[in-house]
Amino acid sequence: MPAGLYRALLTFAGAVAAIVLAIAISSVAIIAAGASPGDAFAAFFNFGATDRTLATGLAAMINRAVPLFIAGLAVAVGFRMNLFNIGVEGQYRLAAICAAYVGTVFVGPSWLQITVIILVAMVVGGLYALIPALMKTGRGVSEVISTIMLNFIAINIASFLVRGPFAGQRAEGQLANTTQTLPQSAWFPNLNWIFGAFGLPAPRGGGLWGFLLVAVVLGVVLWVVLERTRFGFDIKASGLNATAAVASGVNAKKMVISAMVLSGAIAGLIGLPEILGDKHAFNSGFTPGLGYLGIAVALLGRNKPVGIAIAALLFGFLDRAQGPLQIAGLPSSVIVIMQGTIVLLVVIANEITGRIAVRREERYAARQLGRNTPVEVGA
Amino acid sequence: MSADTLATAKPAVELEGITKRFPGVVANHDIRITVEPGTVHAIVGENGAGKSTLMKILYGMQKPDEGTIKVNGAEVSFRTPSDAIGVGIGMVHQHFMLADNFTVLENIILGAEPKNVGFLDISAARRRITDLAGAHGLRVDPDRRVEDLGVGDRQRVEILKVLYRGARILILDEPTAVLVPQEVEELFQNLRELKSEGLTVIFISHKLDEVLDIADAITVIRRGTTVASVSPSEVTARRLAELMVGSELPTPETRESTVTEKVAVRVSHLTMDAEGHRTVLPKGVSAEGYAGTLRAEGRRLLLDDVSFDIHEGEILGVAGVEGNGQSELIEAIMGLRPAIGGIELNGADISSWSTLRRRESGIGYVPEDRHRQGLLLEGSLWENRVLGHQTRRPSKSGIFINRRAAKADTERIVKDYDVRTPGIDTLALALSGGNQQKLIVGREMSGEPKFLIAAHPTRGVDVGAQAAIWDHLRNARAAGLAVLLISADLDELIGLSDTLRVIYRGRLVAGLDPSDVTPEQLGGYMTGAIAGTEET
Amino acid sequence: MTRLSKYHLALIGFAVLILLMSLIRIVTGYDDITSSGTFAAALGLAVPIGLAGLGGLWAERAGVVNIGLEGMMVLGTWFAGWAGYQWGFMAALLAGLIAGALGGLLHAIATVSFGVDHIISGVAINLLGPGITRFLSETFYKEGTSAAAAGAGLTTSPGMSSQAPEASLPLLSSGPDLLGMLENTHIFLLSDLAGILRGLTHDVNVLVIVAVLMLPLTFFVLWYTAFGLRLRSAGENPWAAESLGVNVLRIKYVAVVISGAFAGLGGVFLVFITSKYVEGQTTGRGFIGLAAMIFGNWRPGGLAAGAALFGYADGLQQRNSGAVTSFFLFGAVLLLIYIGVKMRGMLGSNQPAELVTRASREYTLMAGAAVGAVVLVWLWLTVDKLPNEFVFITPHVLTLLVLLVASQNLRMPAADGVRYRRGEQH
Amino acid sequence: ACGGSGGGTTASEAPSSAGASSEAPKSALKVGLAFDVGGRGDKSFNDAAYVGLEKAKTDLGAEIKDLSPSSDGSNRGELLRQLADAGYNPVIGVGFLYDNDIKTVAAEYPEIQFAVVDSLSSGPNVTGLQFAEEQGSYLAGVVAANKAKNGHVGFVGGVEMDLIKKFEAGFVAGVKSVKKDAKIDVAYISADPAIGFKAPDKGKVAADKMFQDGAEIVYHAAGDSGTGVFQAAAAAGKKAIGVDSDQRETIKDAKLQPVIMTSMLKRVDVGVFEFVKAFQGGAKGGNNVVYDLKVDGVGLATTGGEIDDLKDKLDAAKKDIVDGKITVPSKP
Ligand SMILES: Nc1ncnc2c1ncn2[C@@H]1O[C@H](COP(=O)(O)OP(=O)(O)OP(=O)(O)O)[C@@H](O)[C@H]1O
Ligand SMILES: Nc1ncnc2c1ncn2[C@@H]1O[C@H](COP(=O)(O)OP(=O)(O)OP(=O)(O)O)[C@@H](O)[C@H]1O
Ligand SMILES: [Mg+2]
Ligand SMILES: [Mg+2]
Repeated sequence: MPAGLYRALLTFAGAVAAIVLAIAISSVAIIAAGASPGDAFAAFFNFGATDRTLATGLAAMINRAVPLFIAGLAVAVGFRMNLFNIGVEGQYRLAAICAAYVGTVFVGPSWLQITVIILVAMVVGGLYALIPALMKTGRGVSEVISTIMLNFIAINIASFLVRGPFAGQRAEGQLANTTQTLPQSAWFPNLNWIFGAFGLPAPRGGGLWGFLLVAVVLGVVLWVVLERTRFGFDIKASGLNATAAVASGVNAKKMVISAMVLSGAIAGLIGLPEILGDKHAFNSGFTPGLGYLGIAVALLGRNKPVGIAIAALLFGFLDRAQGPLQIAGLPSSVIVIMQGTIVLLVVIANEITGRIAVRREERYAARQLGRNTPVEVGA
Repeated sequence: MSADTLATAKPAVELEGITKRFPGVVANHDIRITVEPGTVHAIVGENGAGKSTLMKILYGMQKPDEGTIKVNGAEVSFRTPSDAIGVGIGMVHQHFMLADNFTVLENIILGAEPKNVGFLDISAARRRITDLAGAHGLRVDPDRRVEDLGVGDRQRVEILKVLYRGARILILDEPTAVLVPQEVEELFQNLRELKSEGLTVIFISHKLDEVLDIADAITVIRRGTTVASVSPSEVTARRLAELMVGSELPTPETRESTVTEKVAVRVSHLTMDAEGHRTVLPKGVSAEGYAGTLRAEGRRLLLDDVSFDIHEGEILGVAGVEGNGQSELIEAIMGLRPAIGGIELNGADISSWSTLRRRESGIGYVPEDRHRQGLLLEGSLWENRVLGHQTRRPSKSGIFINRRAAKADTERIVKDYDVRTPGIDTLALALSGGNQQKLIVGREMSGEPKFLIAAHPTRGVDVGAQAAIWDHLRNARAAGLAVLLISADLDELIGLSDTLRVIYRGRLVAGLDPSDVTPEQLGGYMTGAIAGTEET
Repeated sequence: MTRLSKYHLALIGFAVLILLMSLIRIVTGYDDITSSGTFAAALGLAVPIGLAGLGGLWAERAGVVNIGLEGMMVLGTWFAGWAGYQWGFMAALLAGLIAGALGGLLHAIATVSFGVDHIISGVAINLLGPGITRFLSETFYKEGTSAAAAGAGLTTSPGMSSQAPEASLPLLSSGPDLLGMLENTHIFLLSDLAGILRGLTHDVNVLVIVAVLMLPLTFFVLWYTAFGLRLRSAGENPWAAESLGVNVLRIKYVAVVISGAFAGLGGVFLVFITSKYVEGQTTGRGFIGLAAMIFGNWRPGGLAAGAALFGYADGLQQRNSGAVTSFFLFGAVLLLIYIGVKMRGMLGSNQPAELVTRASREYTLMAGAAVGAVVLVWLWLTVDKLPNEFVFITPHVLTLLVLLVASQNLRMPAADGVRYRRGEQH
Repeated sequence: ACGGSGGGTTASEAPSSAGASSEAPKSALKVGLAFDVGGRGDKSFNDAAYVGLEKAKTDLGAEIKDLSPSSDGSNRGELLRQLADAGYNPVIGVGFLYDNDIKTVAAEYPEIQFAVVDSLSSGPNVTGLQFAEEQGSYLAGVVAANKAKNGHVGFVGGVEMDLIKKFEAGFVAGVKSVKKDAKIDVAYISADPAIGFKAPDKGKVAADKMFQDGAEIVYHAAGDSGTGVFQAAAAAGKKAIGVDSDQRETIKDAKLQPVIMTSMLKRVDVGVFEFVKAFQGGAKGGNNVVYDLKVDGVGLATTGGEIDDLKDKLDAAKKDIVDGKITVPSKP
């Protein structure tokens, strides 16, 4: 079996084993809580009785996965070169409010307006990520610390902006702070026709967010960039062995800055699916915490676009069950426990399978070369 | 000396049928060695023969799969190094095992700390170390930080660590690899003294002259098995080498000159300040003048007004004790560390260029430490081929990496340089050190470089691979390549170089003709024992 | 620089700081800059950060990065609340400690035994902590349980059945309260000192005293005992330690478990203040503790300074959002001092090379500092009250600024965050 | 006990009745409620809503179901849909953060009646349940001003946002109505709801400062952070005013209870119950119901009897407000 295929299979097996083990651990927790794991797992697959509820549930799951996927990508860009951008959280919030605001100020043809909104989000996210990058390259400040601090700062700035300069009109008595609602031209068309193609009715709500397409394109582009281009090679080399990368001519500072800014620019997109596809404004109910979840998703997906997609869908699948679990009278926080244990176990499994693969490769290499096969020496 | 006690005393160490398997590799197979007390017992064998593994077993760091160990006649079974330390065994490892940020004292007492009502008894430790150091002539300042020490001092700290634990059996795994002849002689003096005090020394080295010089008995290991036990009085270095590999020793002899008139590389007044960050000189100040000013100010200069030319077809060897500026010199030329002064390649001033641009313009670089600077251990061989050539054909096409071409070229290197590997998708970490080194040399030689910086190109590489690498260097030189060779192996330096320079405290202190210099002379310049005079 | 002069320098710096604070109090009229109330608040806010930082210190000195402090702290809060309402504050302390330690154990298993990347494992633990505690609340505090009857809910535990005692200095900060009297005189420097002292000694929770004592204790254990030497060696060069018979794996386990225990203790402290568990009450303090530790160059003293800075800024902004503007003045004064020191240095030195090589860079720096000072003074004069959002971020911004200035002199343990496996040289 | 009453039947019944539930007969009253972040058991806002829901169960024989959103609140809309699909009608969202989601979901399920607490009606089948927090806070201000001999009082808000500012505005107006020159300290804890309502230690710092400066009574609208305000009051030997529910009852800590002079009640339970009752009576949405002093949707708790002496003054103030003689501002 070729080494690459073997490694892939082993990784997959490890992930499956980790998930099974995580399910077992969660089952114990569920039993300890006095409920039946069987009911719980039934709830995970309970998508309601009708085709409509099925479509709605699927859309909810995918819609949850889209921002998680983007967040995972953003985090992964840095992680691949051991750059820990914990600041995705702050970057996307700041980007989201700025994009939502610009979307109300600049009105144009739909395609242009949406493009502008996307660009603004990426620029704001990238610029905010530039701060920790410069602090690292210029003054050696650990990005882990600076980005954590900058998250607190970004959250406050965003809340200032939505309360003050970027605040939109509100009805008397409406308490949620919000930007102006985006004009229809900035609403991203949904993808409900996909359900039609499978003979399902359109899901309810915002439907399947059209931003999914952007995310898919982003994933493919990022895969190409990371796996096939020189820039991707430099990132990989910096991650595997930073000193060797520098000795080979990679400009370490430039890499830190470009990877961080790229990560921030992608992070800028995290909030857009929700804003363009559903809420059409940045308001108090804007989903927080996706940056932190993105870290978990990236880890689960081993910093690779395909893995991240799978991990995001898994998280989306688990999160969707919040309602069904409660309707069945079960503690829904078991979901978070499952997510946490899966991440931890998958990471441990990665470690173990990685070691097995290396061992095998070494053994294979040694066998091929016949090194140190004992020679018989006459006594 | 202790000849009469030998008859009655039990062997200090007896290894019986030791076997150790690693995944896919039998590192040791049925090893039998008997070490008499109060002797220096040398163990020789080519790279990967299993010497270090065997010593780690004796020191409790690895568990043997089979076999028995007897120390002073009693059978022992070690689980950890502390068990070995407990029966009086100490080991100085092939690579330094020191915490740089600790003081000498802290490094020495670690794991055997003197205590006074629960607290460290620093003053007792200091007294003990000073006594020990005095008694064995191992001078070190216990309160200095290890990071500030040179290699010779570090080696002494390593030996003190062992003596501090009251070891009666010392294992020294290649202690001389980083020392110059004078330091080696000093070390041997210490060893003889220890021996006269009744201590037993197990000594590993690739330098067979040294082995013959110091050892009372020699054991040869080949492919994990003991193949011979000889007495140094009965063998020559050549015979030993044949026992080790079963073939003739290659030599780096190279006399017919290929040096041309054309200057390929010109380094002028290269100066590096220990604290400075500046890379651009102020207007109107020459590098030479600047160096003078800094010197007058009493600054510590890592490189002090270094100038030399290398012609096409010339190998310039730079000798020096590690830590005298060799690393800084090559890193400055590669643009990895800022320095002031001129660096020209074929007439173009490259001193302000980025590392990448320097590489693109035809500089090859075989780094000192292949694991740190040369390889992506967790990357495949072909990815390692791309490293440093991301922006050049055949590895690139546009903004993309040309995987197919890179793989094809890796196949070429594997073939031409005899890299022993099951395939080019193998991870680099699966290769032995020598094969990794051949891959690096092959990579750096590809793309027809004009100038090659080769730092310790054969360090830790066994004799067969050594010869292959030397051949490649010679061939490239004949084709007009300029080479800056830095090596701790003086035979290699003398044998390969067309011109020799000695670096001492950041200065080039001597220019020597390799055809009439001995390693001892060279060592004299390197340690500053002979004052340098610029010749050539 | 010798040890002694370093020590003296710190003392002088400290004195100058207090002098400056006193001056600025007089100039701006914000008594809260040195009031006992501010310092009491600062102490209270600094303690959980400091405890988390100590947790980080223990782990990182042994070579294990612990970004999971936050999650371990969360575990500490829940179990402290749970044990506290049933058996009182001692039980709360123990339970929180043990819960944090168990979090540490999990981190140790993942990183030390399985070689998982330290950051990754920490992130997973931060995910798990809140998940587990929410689950426990859902299970133990649900309607119908006796805990619920006693006031528990999904997001809170019942109140603790007994409180940790508090202590004050007799005479000085309690009873006649001499310091308090002195503070109220508002005399330059004198009342400031009194305020600071009183704030740090009035009605101090025992856990605060314990936490503060942990700093010198940590210092002594890590730097003056054999165990400490071994622990630090695991963070500097575990292979060397291993080769000398030190059981590096065990040391790392112990260190990370202690690290978790400290984080848990930080959680206990929060519960003590609240006298019950409140979901989410850690609010990122584990991370800030980590920052304080890096800020403090992986040393207890520095870490205390980092925690104190954060606690002070947080306490001041919480008590008096207007007083935050005096940081502008403070910054301006510091910049002016910097310029002054530099000028003296430049005028005093007549070494040409110094001038030639450094001058342009130095001038740029000084010009920047001057511009900065002017801007800050202008801000101080014009800004009357900042929007609250900008007040809330004061401690974070200050931490970033100080890191910007200090970070290049920081030195982390050489093998911090490095995967270590027995018998394998890296 | 979580859902124990309704769970058994829901599991088997819900899917089959999902489609046809819109025309459910009144005897099969099924009320669904989705909480704000924090969920049931928060001893505050959400629990108040639950009390109303339970009352609907006991008094009206409703079958009830309550769901809590995930900790980031990303699934508010889904919860509403899941309730609607499971046959619940009416469906209630607790908290103004539901306004957007209720609007979209209500449009998708025109046959189902919705209500949103703390926000406005956004469709013909949506009832906005609003509370005049400023009016209740006004009374709290009257109490504080009358009880504080030196005329120095304080207000601690958990999160700087419009909802909490309503409390502040009412309180300040109430204090000023009694003592024009009163000194009123105002502090907010954070801009981030994830911190502001959950930081009792910071609540204590803010209140400590006010008490040290001489404030006699501090009113809080800071969720769990309010505990810190009570502690500060207890330590200073001063008084505090609670919020939302009768905190002298719900705070079980014997040391803190005596400092809680009164609490400003926000009767979310009444709002929820009345809405369900009206629904049963056939009422349709499209309007806002304001729970103010007139309908006792807000008010003061009298547990402990500490404000009994102010009964007349409070009644007078209340009457003035109800009669429209006084308009309490809802913005500071
Ligand atoms: N930890 C290990 N795991 C797997 N294989 C190992 C390990 N350590 C050593 N080996 C293998 O055992 C063989 C013997 O290695 P060892 O280090 O003992 O050789 P050596 O004689 O000391 O070589 P050198 O002269 O280079 O120091 C090598 O071929 C190596 O492949
Ligand atoms: N700790 C280890 N774990 C796994 N494999 C190892 C280990 N150490 C060595 N090896 C294996 O041993 C071989 C290389 O060993 P080693 O580094 O001793 O080679 P070498 O020829 O002695 O080179 P060097 O002189 O650089 O040490 C490789 O096959 C490597 O995979
Ligand atoms: Mg080796
Ligand atoms: Mg060896």
